[in-house]
Amino acid sequence: MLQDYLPIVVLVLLSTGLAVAAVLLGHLLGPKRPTAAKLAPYESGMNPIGPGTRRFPVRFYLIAVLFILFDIEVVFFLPWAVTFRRLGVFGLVEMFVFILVLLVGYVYAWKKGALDWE
Amino acid sequence: MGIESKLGNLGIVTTTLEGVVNWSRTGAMWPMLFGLACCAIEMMGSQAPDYDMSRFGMELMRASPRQSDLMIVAGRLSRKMAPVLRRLYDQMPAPKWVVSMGDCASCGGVYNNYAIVQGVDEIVPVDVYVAGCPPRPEALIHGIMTLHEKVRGEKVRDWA
Amino acid sequence: MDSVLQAILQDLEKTFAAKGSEFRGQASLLVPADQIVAAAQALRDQHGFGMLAALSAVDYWPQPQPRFHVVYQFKNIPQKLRLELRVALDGNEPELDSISSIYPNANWHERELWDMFGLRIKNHPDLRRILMPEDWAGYPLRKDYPLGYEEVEFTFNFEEIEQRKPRPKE
Amino acid sequence: MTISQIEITSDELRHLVSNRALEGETLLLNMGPQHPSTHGVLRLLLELDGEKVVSCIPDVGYLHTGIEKNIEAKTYEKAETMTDRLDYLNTMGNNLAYCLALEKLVDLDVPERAQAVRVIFTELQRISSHLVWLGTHALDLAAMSVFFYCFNQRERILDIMEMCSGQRMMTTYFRPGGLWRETAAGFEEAVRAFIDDFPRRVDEYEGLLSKNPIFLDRTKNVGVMSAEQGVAWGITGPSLRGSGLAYDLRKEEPYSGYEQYEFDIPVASEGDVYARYWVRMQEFRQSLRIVRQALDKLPKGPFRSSNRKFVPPPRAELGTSMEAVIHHFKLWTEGFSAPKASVYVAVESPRGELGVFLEGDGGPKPYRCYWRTPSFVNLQILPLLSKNHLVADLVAIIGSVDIVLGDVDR
Repeated sequence: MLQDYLPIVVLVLLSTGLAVAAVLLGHLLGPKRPTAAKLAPYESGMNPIGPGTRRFPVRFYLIAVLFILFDIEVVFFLPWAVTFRRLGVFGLVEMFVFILVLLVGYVYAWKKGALDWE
Repeated sequence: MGIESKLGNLGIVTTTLEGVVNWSRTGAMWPMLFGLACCAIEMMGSQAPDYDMSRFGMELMRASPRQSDLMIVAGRLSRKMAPVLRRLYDQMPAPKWVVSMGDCASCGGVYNNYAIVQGVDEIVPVDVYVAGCPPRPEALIHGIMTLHEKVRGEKVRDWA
Repeated sequence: MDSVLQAILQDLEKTFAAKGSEFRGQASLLVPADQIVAAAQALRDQHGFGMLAALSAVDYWPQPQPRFHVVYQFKNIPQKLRLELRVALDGNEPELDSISSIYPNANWHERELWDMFGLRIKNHPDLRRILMPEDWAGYPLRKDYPLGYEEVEFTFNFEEIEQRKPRPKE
Repeated sequence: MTISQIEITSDELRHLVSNRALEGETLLLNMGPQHPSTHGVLRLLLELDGEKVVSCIPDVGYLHTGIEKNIEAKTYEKAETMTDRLDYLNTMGNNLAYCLALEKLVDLDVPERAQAVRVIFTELQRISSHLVWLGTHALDLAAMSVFFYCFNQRERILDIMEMCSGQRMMTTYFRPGGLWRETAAGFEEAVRAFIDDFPRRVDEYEGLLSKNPIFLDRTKNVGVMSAEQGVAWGITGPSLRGSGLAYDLRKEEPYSGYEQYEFDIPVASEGDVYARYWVRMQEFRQSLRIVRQALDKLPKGPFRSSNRKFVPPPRAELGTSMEAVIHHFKLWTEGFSAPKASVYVAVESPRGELGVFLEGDGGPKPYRCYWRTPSFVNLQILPLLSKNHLVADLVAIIGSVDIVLGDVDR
């Protein structure tokens, strides 16, 4: 039974290995010449005013969370779309229930005014 | 090159490290969106469908210097703008090149007066000067082709 | 010059002790410096010149008496009239009252006068340099300010200019 | 750590920014010289409360070229090459304004044919400037394909200009007294081909944007400006006509033969970004009407005035008459001199009233040449229009006011 999962393990190892190798080699071998100007934060060409880490309104956080919510929803579509043929009608109904639940959440957020800025 | 004759049909290509690195650099050299004056309109013209600079891998005009390799100084650089240009040049990551587009950027052009920096090479090291006021889009693309030849000729000790 | 403008000119000449003149069909009025705010107010309220089209200055440098002429161009849109108002200022650091309270768009024009000619504008909301960098010395558009001409590099003088030319510090 | 402890470079921040910003409650951000949506090197110091713009302080001068100082150092004829680079999207309009001012100052006549060709080229330049405006304005609002369609059509106009004057943009084709050279062979056919094909393109752009819900949401009642505000702030051009005031210099003070052509001035009344967009889209069609009429009635005759005091004689004459050689020599070495007087001439550029204040001192060089540029004046109202809007709306407002930084900084 364990053999069935071997390809997945190899895939995971290979992909993470490749990613880590690319970043690590770049970090180790690449020339590093930090200068004050290069490290300064970019503010469309001007000297940045004040520190980068300042208090931000909570609305940004709200919009970020809403985005993550609906983005994960889209991620669930992918495996469903791949095995759409084999799942048949059951898969279709199941996914629509899933979408319906999230649609209720979306309408609630919309009516509550979480989407528009003010 | 003996290996290739033996492995011809295996679809393997061998080349030098310089060859690969230089090819990859000229393949996708993203310009920074840095239009100053009239030459910027011609630069937009060369990005537009008729002259289409993206045939040479310059698909995107990146807005921030952090993600761009090539700075096209398109237009006349005034004294007030010079420190900004220098700061943007410093904030670009290492393999970076500068094309000075137009006479005003290359040598002050028509404006020999108090307000214009007489040539961008006083501020940033320039690789290719493109003449013209404003240079035609073909001239700009020719300038970029010369830059690509220059980059292809770079040696390992230049950037290691 | 059409009659309506003639009438306005006469009226302004009387009230503000101004001197009217005319060139190629364009009316121009020389107003004393301290009357300019009152004249602008009168133009806008009584005579309907709603728009300040342009505001610039001319430097007659070697001639110290009225060294600067500040030129206002007013536009009366309903009656299609244009009028030019001139103010004579003398001395190297002249003063002038701001009319940005009457015509809001005079704000930047007056900042440009200060930046380019060095005319100090009294009770201007925010008098700073507008076109030149903040720490720039001198007023570029004055006639005694040099053009800033740099010698052009040719083959015969290339070497010595090359040494003098600043190079980017890598 | 509030901002006041951090050393602020220029003192402009002290007395301009509210103390909420100095305490660090609102965010001070540079929408600075190098920004994709400022249409050039305009720096806006934004005071943001989250996404809402509390106040916006424009800072210009990053493209100041000292053109007016350079014009004072050249003769009247040579100074004209300086004028092309002012508003580099409306080069022919700058030339026209300078030539009209000069012709008025020295009282020089312009033949009929030259006036008609000047009208054709100025209207074509208006269409090409509006195309660049539409392309970049739509690009700022994320409609990428409109940018490509507009620049594709702009190349057709640039070909016509290059055919006649040899240069795509900086043509200097109008000279005091008329044109530099007779229009090229095939000029009429090229212009006619363009004006027959272009209306279809304008409908294409309208189809892409005018009823596009995203575009409508981004532009409807954003940056509203009333006509009184506009006149008080000196706003002219399509921005003012978008607020309901039909003020167009081609009708107010017709110049260069505009009174012969009948066209109407598009006016919208809402005064928001969509109204200014609609006005400029109708101006495409009006300009085509003018070009068509001017092309149909294009008079034959000389292309430049024959007044030898100001216009150099054609080369053929040099071989035969002695006066021609003398005039030729004097005009090209020292140039003609203008009377000691001043003139103000205003022209309708695609952005508004482009005025030239030209003062002569009796010598061959212009004593003072002040350019009343529309973008410099129209930009002043940006803080007023952008108050309490989102940053995304500010981008739409900058696009709708249609500023060109060469025009602002001169």
